[in-house]
Amino acid sequence: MVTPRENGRDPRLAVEVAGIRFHNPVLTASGCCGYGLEFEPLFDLSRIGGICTKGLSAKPMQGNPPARIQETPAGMLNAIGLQNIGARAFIEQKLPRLREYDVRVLTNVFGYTIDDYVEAIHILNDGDGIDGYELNISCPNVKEGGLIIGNDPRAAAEVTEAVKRVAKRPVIVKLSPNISDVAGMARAIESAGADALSLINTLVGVSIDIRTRRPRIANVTGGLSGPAIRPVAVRMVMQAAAAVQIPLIGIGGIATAEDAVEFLIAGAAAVQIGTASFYDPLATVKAVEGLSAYLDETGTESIRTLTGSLDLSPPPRGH
Amino acid sequence: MVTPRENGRDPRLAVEVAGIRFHNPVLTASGCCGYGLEFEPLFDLSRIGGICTKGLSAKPMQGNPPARIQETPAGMLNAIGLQNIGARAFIEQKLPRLREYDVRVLTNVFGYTIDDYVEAIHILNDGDGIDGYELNISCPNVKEGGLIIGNDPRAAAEVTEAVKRVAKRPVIVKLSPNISDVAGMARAIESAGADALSLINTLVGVSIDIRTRRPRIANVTGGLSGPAIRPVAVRMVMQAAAAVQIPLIGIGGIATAEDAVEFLIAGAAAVQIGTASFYDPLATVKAVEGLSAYLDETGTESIRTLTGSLDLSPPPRGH
Amino acid sequence: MKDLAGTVEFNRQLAPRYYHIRLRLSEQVDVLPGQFAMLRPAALAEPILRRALAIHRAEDASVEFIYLVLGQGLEALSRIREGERVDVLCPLGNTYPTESVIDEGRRAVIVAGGVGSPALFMLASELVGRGADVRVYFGGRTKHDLPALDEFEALGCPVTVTTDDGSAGERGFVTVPLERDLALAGREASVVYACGPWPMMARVSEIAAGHAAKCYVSLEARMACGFGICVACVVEVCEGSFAPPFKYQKVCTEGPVFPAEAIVW
Amino acid sequence: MKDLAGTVEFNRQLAPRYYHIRLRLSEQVDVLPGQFAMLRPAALAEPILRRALAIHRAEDASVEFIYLVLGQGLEALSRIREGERVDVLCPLGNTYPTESVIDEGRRAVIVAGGVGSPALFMLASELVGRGADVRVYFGGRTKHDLPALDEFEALGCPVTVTTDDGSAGERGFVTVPLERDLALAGREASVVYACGPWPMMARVSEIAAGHAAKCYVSLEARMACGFGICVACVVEVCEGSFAPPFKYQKVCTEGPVFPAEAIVW
Ligand SMILES: Cc1cc2nc3c(=O)[nH]c(=O)nc-3n(C[C@H](O)[C@H](O)[C@H](O)COP(=O)(O)OP(=O)(O)OC[C@H]3O[C@@H](n4cnc5c(N)ncnc54)[C@H](O)[C@@H]3O)c2cc1C
Ligand SMILES: Cc1cc2nc3c(=O)[nH]c(=O)nc-3n(C[C@H](O)[C@H](O)[C@H](O)COP(=O)(O)OP(=O)(O)OC[C@H]3O[C@@H](n4cnc5c(N)ncnc54)[C@H](O)[C@@H]3O)c2cc1C
Ligand SMILES: Cc1cc2nc3c(=O)[nH]c(=O)nc-3n(C[C@H](O)[C@H](O)[C@H](O)COP(=O)(O)O)c2cc1C
Ligand SMILES: Cc1cc2nc3c(=O)[nH]c(=O)nc-3n(C[C@H](O)[C@H](O)[C@H](O)COP(=O)(O)O)c2cc1C
Ligand code: FES
Ligand code: FES
Repeated sequence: MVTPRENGRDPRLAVEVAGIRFHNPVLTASGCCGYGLEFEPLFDLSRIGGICTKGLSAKPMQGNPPARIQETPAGMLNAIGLQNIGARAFIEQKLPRLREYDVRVLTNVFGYTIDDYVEAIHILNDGDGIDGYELNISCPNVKEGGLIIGNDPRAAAEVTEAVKRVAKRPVIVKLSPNISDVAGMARAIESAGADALSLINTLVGVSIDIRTRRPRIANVTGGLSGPAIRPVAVRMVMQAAAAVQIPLIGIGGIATAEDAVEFLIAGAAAVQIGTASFYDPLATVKAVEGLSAYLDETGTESIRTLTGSLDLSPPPRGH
Repeated sequence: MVTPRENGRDPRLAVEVAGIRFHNPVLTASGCCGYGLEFEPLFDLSRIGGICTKGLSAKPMQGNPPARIQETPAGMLNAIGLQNIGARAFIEQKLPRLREYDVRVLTNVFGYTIDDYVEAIHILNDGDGIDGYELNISCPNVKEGGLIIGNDPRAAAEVTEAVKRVAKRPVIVKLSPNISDVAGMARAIESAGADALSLINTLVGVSIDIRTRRPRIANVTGGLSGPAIRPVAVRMVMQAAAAVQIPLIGIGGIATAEDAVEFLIAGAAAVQIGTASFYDPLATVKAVEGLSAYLDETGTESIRTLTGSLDLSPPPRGH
Repeated sequence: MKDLAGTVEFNRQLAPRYYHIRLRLSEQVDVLPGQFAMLRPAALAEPILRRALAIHRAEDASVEFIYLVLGQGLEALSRIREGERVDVLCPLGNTYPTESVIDEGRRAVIVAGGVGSPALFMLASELVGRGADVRVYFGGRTKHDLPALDEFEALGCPVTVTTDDGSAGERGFVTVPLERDLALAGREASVVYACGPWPMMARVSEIAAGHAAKCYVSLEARMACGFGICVACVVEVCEGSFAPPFKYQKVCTEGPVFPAEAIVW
Repeated sequence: MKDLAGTVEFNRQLAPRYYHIRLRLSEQVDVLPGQFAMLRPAALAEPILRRALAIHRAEDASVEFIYLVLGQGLEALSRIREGERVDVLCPLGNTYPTESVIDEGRRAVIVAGGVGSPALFMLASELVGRGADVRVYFGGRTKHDLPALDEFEALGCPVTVTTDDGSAGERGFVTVPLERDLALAGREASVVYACGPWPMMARVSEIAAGHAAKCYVSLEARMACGFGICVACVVEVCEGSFAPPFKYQKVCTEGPVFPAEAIVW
């Protein structure tokens, strides 16, 4: 079977999430693609479904001192500390160029207080060509004594409501995996008005140099990402899918089209590729190609039919 | 430097946890060593510090249907379903033989209700040669109304209290990693009277076969273990160590002496090796040898000085 | 059971995705027909788990395996070259009961499906060596899926080949000539030994029962450890077939060979 | 920057833990002195991240690297053999400013510490080729830690060697003869190019500043991506040295070559 093409694209891959139409379900993950333009020398950005930018704040941020990363088995820890040029600079310096591509742009936004989020969204509302916002709620809440907003359904719902009140574009809320009750968290955020959920962010981890007895990351703790966390991410997507009606974007250890399909079957409508782009810079475009191939091989009509198609009937014996 | 030996043992490796003296800090993890005797053809059980048995219940259990495991990047999922011969059979069929070795024996115990735990502990109290109990309050594979005791500090404290009331031996409570507030959980269990904590149990995960669209594990969800989870485990040990006074046993992705040292520095007094024994059946004895070598190389007097020795002072520049 | 270092003597491709490896072990081991080993390239970081392979041949301190690459683990093994090291835990598991063949003189009917054949080769070889009446039915999807067929043929006993696509031997399932054979031989005349895909073994078991032939199957299961500590590799057994009456038995230690009638097919 | 397939032409050991690899790339690339590549054996499962290596030589579609195995990643690279494949993202990073040497005729003083030397070889080679006054100071812990010393010597410019243990050249740190050299040459006479361990570069920077010599350092940093998307590889820079005044600069894209005075040592 020959992959159908329209303007060089496979129309079977088109998806809609939170009212945003992506021509395929493969996005870059926040913090793993800079502001998107870094990929320009490598591939045509219009080939992937979307770019989700590095986390933006109202004001520029310096980030953490190095060392900021440490490789771990099938994964890595990072504590970049959200270094970013600020929402205004993004709009002025990056967005015009990004708009030259036919790719959806989600701006990832974070804050330490509700006001931080609202302030950043106010600025981004002016950015023509932004398609939606993704809220990173895995930051310590300065008001609540360092409690992570994303670990507390009430705080997460409050941020969501506040942002929804001012946001001119769809709002996707990104879940922390460091919680015991995904379903409850997902429902709280859905009730607060989120248009979609994305999950998962990184698991909190530590790595220690046994010679110096020092943490290998200056910030002590870091976020664990990469293939190592994929089973946890797939599980959370499955649990969130069972709990809410709004669409999901699956994230966590996705490196190939096969990995992406796993998340779609678990309940995601689209996926983001993060860490894999570091070691395979073409991972996103390869995944797009691979999804077409998967549809061909399995005779699947459209990628949308995969979402939530997990078969829980008893398997045949013997395997 | 030559490793000092007493009766073929390195006295620098001796540790005490929950009032139990282990001649070295390396134990097998529950569910990853059968009842200990399975290792007999491979090495002298007296060479390791302790055996922590497969989870025992008052009555024998059949466990889950296969497939029970699935390999994942740098790890594996399992949903064995706590198949075990029952506490009574353990005492009669396994314990007499285990007692022939100079190795501490912890029996891991689980239940679906407080009564289950108490009933099992009553039986095990009769077992001469058992040194302590480890309570599994976090098995993600068995649901009781969906909620897991180990994810709720109040329920965890209740189980701990009930067991402490009847237990004739020290009680170690094993933490679930599927929680956001390790410190709070650790404190709740400490306040309830636990003699020590062990952590971590497995992270809940899912893996899907994208051809059949079925979960790769019959139970759908499984517990993620192995090197992949090590950074999460080290982080939780570090956080628990900061929160409680009682000693900690570190678990999660430990495969070598170097890995073990990382947990000791993070705050553990001893460690358990689980998944690594599957692919390296001599992992525990190699780790014991490796710890002696590490003390030699670093000129460290005793393994006990490592516990909690994490250096949080600012590192030199340039790395 | 020992955890040994194996040095690759050869590791050659037999057919697309099929390989034949021979390892010199750091120590001699005694191997019984049907036993297996858990292997992985030494110090391999990923995948972490060893893979179970039936011991195809064993002599002195050398062991041979024939394997079909399905995924990452055996793929890594297939890239290992002469002189390189493989970790080998072996021998593992039980063996085939042969009393009825050796002592009671029944016919041994060996049914191999694809890469199930290595698990049966030592058995066939030993029974032929002891002068038993042995015949082999060997089925594969195509002519490429008949690993070590030449070695079975070299034993001198009758070997009947089938392939699903007719590219070698009779076209169709191996259970067709098997059924003919058992029907001709008469009730209780044979002991059937089978290893292959689950549906094939299920059918062999049924056919054998129909002719009152004893039947032993060598099972596969997903294994993490291979020596009883993980309790992953279970198969559901019929009530009362094992004591105490546990529903799930470990393929690695209670098996891999089971009486066919003990299995819930 | 391109993501290319490299085929190993050779991969040989130079000294304990030091290797020299040459790859034929699937496409020709233009490389500037000081640029680097991110490499890993094709389809390697673990470790996942590529490793940064300075491009030691580049001609047509071939590139060479010299590397010291510290851990799992380069260890895996060291096991790769002729004809096997390596993923190569290259060329990455900036280059050394050479105007003061080429246009103003200043002396080029190249200071290499151990395996920092490959990052300087193309520079030395190019400057010698353009007839500049080049001298090399090469320090290592022992005589085994002077990778490609012979190649530097073959350039024909003066090469001064030091080792910490005196097993080759002068005993002591490479900064001792460097300081002698700069003192003799006089203020503002030289441009210093350095690559090596952090403390060495910090000292070189200080010495150069003391003699009003321009100084450029090629830095290392833990990298995940090598092309600016992870923001892991930062180094702290002095206020005002980069615009807008960001405290942390990415070594992979703003570097790896920095003016020494921009760095917070
Ligand atoms: C006792 C025993 C003896 C065995 N003897 C042999 C032998 O002599 N020769 C041989 O080639 N194989 C043998 N096997 C099977 C072999 O262990 C598996 O095929 C092997 O583990 C697959 O490893 P892999 O790395 O190639 O694939 P993996 O990466 O482990 O798996 C790849 C894909 O194949 C599937 N898979 C895994 N195992 C099996 C299986 N057993 N059957 C079907 N699909 C599976 C997985 O679910 C996955 O989708 C034996 C198994 C057992 C338990
Ligand atoms: C731009 C650039 C150019 C480089 N050029 C070269 C080169 O030409 N030749 C060369 O041999 N190396 C070079 N390096 C350094 C090289 O990238 C690292 O040494 C390498 O990544 C280590 O990989 P590994 O797998 O051997 O060790 P890893 O497993 O990554 O690390 C093993 C141990 O070494 C430590 N480590 C990691 N990186 C460094 C480092 N940079 N310095 C000191 N300790 C470290 C780790 O913390 C760990 O303890 C360069 C680095 C950069 C950023
Ligand atoms: C270096 C790095 C930086 C990241 N920065 C952000 C960020 O700014 N905002 C955010 O929401 N997530 C951030 N993440 C999380 C990723 O977007 C993603 O959720 C996570 O890494 C899991 O996906 P992966 O395994 O594909 O990387 C970052 C991850 C990494 C590795
Ligand atoms: C196959 C398997 C079975 C397990 N069974 C138990 C159990 O019965 N009780 C328990 O407390 N933990 C059980 N565990 C969890 C381990 O004891 C350990 O906490 C976890 O696997 C993390 O350590 P590891 O990465 O070294 O395996 C099991 C783990 C595995 C892999
Ligand atoms: S494979 Fe572990 S018990 Fe059988
Ligand atoms: S290495 Fe990723 S930004 Fe520099």
